[in-house]
Amino acid sequence: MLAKSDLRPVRRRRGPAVGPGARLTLLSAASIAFALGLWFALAASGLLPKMLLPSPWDVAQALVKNIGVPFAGATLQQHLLASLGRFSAGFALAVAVGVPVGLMMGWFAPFRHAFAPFFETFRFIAPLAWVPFAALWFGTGIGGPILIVFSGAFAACVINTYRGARMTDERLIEACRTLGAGNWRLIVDVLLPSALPSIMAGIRVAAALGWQSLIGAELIVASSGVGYLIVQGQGSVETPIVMAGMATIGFVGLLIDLGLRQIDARIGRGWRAGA
Amino acid sequence: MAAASPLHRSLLGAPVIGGAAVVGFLIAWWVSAKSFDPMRIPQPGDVWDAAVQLATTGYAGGTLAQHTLQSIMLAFMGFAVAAGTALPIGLAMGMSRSAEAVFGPIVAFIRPIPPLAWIPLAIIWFGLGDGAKIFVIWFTAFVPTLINTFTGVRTVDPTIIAAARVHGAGPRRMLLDVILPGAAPLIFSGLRVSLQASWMALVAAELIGAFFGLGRVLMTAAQDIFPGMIVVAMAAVAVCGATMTWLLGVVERRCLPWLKVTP
Amino acid sequence: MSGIAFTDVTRAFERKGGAFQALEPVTLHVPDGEFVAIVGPSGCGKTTLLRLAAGLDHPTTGSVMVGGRAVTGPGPDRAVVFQQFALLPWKTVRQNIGFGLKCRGMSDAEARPLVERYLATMRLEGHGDSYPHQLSGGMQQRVAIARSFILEPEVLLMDEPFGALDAQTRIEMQEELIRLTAGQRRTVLFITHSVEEATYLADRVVVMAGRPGSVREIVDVASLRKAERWAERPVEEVMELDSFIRIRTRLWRLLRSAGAHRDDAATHTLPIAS
Amino acid sequence: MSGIAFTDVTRAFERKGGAFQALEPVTLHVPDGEFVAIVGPSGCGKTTLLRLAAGLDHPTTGSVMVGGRAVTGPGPDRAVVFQQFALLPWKTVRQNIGFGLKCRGMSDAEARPLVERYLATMRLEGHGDSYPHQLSGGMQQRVAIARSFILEPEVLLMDEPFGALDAQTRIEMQEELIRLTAGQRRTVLFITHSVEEATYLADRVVVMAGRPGSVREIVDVASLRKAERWAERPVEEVMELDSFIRIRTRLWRLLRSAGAHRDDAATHTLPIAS
Amino acid sequence: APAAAEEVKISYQPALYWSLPFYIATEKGWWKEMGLEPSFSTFPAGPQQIAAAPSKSWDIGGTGSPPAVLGAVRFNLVTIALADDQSDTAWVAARAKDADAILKDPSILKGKEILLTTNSTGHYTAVACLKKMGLGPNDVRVVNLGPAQTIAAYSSGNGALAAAWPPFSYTLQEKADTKTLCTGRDGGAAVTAAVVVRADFAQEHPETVAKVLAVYLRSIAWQKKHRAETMAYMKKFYPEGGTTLSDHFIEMDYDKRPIYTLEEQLKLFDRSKGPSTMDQWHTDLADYLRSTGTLQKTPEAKDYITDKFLKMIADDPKLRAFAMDQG
Ligand SMILES: Nc1ncnc2c1ncn2[C@@H]1O[C@H](COP(=O)(O)OP(=O)(O)OP(=O)(O)O)[C@@H](O)[C@H]1O
Ligand SMILES: Nc1ncnc2c1ncn2[C@@H]1O[C@H](COP(=O)(O)OP(=O)(O)OP(=O)(O)O)[C@@H](O)[C@H]1O
Ligand SMILES: O=[N+]([O-])[O-]
Ligand SMILES: [Mg+2]
Ligand SMILES: [Mg+2]
Repeated sequence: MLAKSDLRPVRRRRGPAVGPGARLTLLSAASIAFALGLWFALAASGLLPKMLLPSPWDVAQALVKNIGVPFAGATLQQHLLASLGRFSAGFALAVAVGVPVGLMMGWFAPFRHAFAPFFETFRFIAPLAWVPFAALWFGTGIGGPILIVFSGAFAACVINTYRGARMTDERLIEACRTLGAGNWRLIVDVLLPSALPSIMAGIRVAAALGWQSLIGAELIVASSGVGYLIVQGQGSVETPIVMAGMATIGFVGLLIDLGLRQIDARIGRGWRAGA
Repeated sequence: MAAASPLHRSLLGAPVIGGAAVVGFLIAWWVSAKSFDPMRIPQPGDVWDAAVQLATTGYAGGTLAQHTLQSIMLAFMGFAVAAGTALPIGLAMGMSRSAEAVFGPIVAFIRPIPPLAWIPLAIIWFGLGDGAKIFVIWFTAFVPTLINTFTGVRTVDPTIIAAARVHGAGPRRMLLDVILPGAAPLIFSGLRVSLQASWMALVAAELIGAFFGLGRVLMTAAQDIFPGMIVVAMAAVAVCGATMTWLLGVVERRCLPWLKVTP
Repeated sequence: MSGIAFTDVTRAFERKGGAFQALEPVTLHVPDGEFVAIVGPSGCGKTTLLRLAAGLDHPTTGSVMVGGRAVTGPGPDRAVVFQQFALLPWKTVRQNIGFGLKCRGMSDAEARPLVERYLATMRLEGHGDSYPHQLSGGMQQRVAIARSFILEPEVLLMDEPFGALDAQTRIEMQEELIRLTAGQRRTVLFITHSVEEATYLADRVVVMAGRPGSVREIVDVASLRKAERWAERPVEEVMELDSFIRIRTRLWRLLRSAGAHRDDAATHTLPIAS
Repeated sequence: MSGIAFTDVTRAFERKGGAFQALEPVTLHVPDGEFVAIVGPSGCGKTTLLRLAAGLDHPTTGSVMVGGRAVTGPGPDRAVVFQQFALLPWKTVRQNIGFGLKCRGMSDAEARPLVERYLATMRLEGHGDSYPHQLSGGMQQRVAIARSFILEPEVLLMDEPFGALDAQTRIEMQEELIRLTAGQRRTVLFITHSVEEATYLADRVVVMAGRPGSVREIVDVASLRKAERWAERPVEEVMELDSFIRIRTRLWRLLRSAGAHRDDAATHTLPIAS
Repeated sequence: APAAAEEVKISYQPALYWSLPFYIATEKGWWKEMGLEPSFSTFPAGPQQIAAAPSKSWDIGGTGSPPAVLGAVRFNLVTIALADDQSDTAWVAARAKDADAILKDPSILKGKEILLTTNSTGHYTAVACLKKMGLGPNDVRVVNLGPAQTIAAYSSGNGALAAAWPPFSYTLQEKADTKTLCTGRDGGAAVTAAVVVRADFAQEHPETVAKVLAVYLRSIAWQKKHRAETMAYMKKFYPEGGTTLSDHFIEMDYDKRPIYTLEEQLKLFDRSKGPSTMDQWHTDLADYLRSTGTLQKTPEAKDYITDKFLKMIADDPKLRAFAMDQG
């Protein structure tokens, strides 16, 4: 029935000799190189004045220069530190308030009904729109920037926590109720850990949005911050420094996200199947 | 997604409690606006006057209707362009690790950059028309749909994919009949967030020489330090955003008839 | 005093287009210390009945009493074991077993010796610090049982507890359950789809019929079990006994007629996971 | 020409800390038209074996041939029925049944009469426009079977197809399967946890042992089935036959020894749902 | 025994010519000399600056005239001195190649776009200039952009005209190669900045206000006497706020933005022959703000402009000498 010649093993996968991991890294590198190359080419083409589109090289130079020489009163790392301080405060507050609110919305229906109308409308309002009120209410205090970052980050924390809590396996809740768990214990021991993957995803989105609101936050009072640097740079058409600021925001934003990913991976390392 | 527990279903319905909460909020505002520093908290009366002014004589170069119409158009265009680009790229990234490797790093890097920072580049590339504004919105609204589409594709039940394969589904069928519907609930979650992002970016977008728009009203009122008008503009944005989200929900229910519950 | 008494119990669920009658008046009495198994076609209301006894649901009409008191909510006098184990994935075996004690406000130090004892009883030594996903299905179900037993409930409510296990593990768990319930005699309400399992474990088997759910017949097994000393013999042997096979076949016949025309009715309802 | 031949097949999975050997060299031949059931402890590689035959996975070493051709990927000559039904939730019953036909490029008009015929064969009339979630488990599994059968495959690969069904529905589905495979004799590879089911359905029962997966023993049933005309008798009756009980008990004993010490080994591995 | 230094909170905007006196005073140690211990906050724009006043985040500040007037109406800010006159350096500009044609026949601008920031000194300048060029308010289309965006947009080819105030007007000229068509002065508009104080603070601490103002005026007096040194300070001060100007514009700032000593201020604020010059300038500006809808009505100048503190300095010989940099 079976010809001997048919007994060759099934080929698993056709592909280059490089492992799939290396190939993908190569692709990523190529993609980044392509983007940079495109930028170089555009800058070199002279289609746009250098003042408006500097080359990556100019931007890198501006960036390196700003590490040693202050721009707008501070070096890049000083600006960055100031921004990180504002961001951390607003972001931490968004998480500290948003996660409990999300859990409460997930668990207590009356709370959900009461909170939803505000939540479902306020979240469309841009952080930038809060700048006048931030100035009115907090003046030069740290409260203003916190409010701006908070307004950017809050919604994502609440929504994901809420969705995560609502997705909690009902059987777990019931099992724990039959074991005598009360509201508090259910929220802490069941809803919270169960919603954790969703919460962490939300926190990552929140971090990105909060970090994005920095420019708004630094429009109130100014003397430092990457957002301030960008705005001041825009004002004097120092495009290389503006782009250096953008690159810094992009890069640090990426680092923040990587850090949160690490935390995410660590939190559930023990119990998440497949971890 | 059933209620967490029968115990915590409330006796009163959502409209009653929600309505009560809104009324409570308005009363709290009215009382606090009276008792605290009136310069720093917009008075309900001022807000009302501002609303009347905007609706009738107009403000910042137009009436409420003109501003709202313009903003809805802009937010929708930005959202549509964002969704229209994020969907195919997200699908590609979800289905192919190579596409993920190509787009992933660029998206991850560009994503934290605020819309405000893009404004000069948007102007340089697209001028002062709607193109630049849509570009700014696109930048913000693009990411949520992209990430959700990607995640949605990656989490399609592998058994269902295997089942489709053994029944002879080719790439086209797989995409249209398996991947797309399988990822659809998450795609819609992403679209909701993108819609929110569109409205949030609108303010920044309308900084680009807008003649009309709620964002322009907001920024003009901010310039004029006119808290009552700021509140009116905020409320208009919130209502528009909530309404569009509701419409998206209707579309979602239409598109996903097989779902027992739409989240 | 831990008998379960369902008296004229009905349960109607709200559905689009009116109420859905899941149970028509059911009257069933599980005396103190008895092991009662319930079998019946899918959707006939077995889980509903168990949830009523657990206090996780409330009857539309009629009364549910446990140990002479009306049931108003879940309580530590009644332990529930679910088919899907329902362990907390983020807690270790030890923490899962001790969870109910902690809910009672017991300190870790007080709980520790008890937890260790149940780890031993359930042959889970060495796995105390594992997470559920690191255990096999059978071990997970043993943790779930330990978690319930440690509270020393008077009543055990089990909803297809072995349904998710493979055949071999299932048999082991059945023997385990026999051993445990023999030690401290408890009132047990045990839902299963397996007629063999019901016959092997129960003193009485309740056969339910569906739409709306009702008790169709109650088959006594206790007398035979005692007479033939099933509890002392390996399960394979018991299952080959003529008497066993006869009861099993009788239950099957009852069931097949109870389940007739089920599919047509099912069109209008959503099967809800128990 | 639709026999299945596994020759010296192994499959190793990459894991953190080295490869995990799921199958040690397995050689197994299912001749054209035979119904082979596989039983074995959880994690012994049953699903892996089936996926190899389906072309959903590839062996690390060794060869898998179906109908004399090496398996390189899924193909319409082999239909797979999964335990979890794996229906497309977003398609109606009709669309699900017609899915494979559509994949072959058949137009709706052409497919229609065929789909209607299978709706009738599977007693699903009136449910053609329902979505899967609106059906009971038994009905869903009938849709899954219809979806496969409509392609008239030479080989049927079934992975615990009735595991998610309740006892009564399961029996009905078993009878249904007997009826369907009797009509057009097909090569079947059937995985189950139920020894009774394997005995009742299969010509030969393969008992596997785990870690790494291997074939422990092959038990022949075909001769008895033919001699006692099982196919023509109701299932309850067959299951009471001495011959049936003897085979079943033998399989059980094999399994229990195959599964020994499983729990300890399981600690170090993740049970993956089939 | 010397009393403990008085604390005072001062606000300004970075990198502006009228902010320079605060900086120079610090460099020179004049605050301490006056027994003051100022803390500074800088705001990137006027609206945020005056919005931060009611929270008492600052007591005295320098700001542009539009926020000064707006702050008077909204938050009871009182104008106590003129900070500078930028009428010569706020302007409407066109691309160098188009400028002559426009000057010859301004009507070719009809239907074209002018880029500017509405409700700003740039807009104020533009309104005056367009009028002078014989164009009505609806003859050109006003495109509202922030100052930075105005420059980016104009230099990438948008709009026929752009209007801005310094230092943005300089950047516009330098980076977008523009030619000035008309300054605020040409149009007859006084484009100024002012020193303002919170009314409640002025009420409670008049002496402190006078001392701060004296320090500010001393810097002005010193600046007027020391051209080269002042420009050296500008080159240090501006970059701290993110602005780098070429020597040409540094000189322009110094030479073309009049600042006023105590004596000169007293004349500007003198109401003995009817409304003062200052009253007139701010009232014109307020009229403009009313025309754009920012203000509902023009405020009375005497309600928010006062020479009280200038006079307090003038009347106190020690303060007077200090403020005139004669100490
Ligand atoms: N919360 C609910 N809302 C609406 N209907 C429900 C609810 N719970 C159960 N039902 C319905 O009541 C009937 C009985 O359900 P129940 O879960 O008790 O059946 P069961 O006998 O346990 O079935 P199975 O053997 O499949 O677990 C079913 O038709 C089910 O759809
Ligand atoms: N994709 C995979 N990656 C890593 N390990 C796998 C993978 N698939 C299966 N395994 C491992 O291979 C072994 C055999 O798995 P398989 O699913 O074939 O078992 P099974 O006999 O079908 O078990 P069950 O009866 O529980 O369905 C298991 O230990 C499993 O953990
Ligand atoms: O919209 N922003 O606050 O950047
Ligand atoms: Mg049930
Ligand atoms: Mg399997």
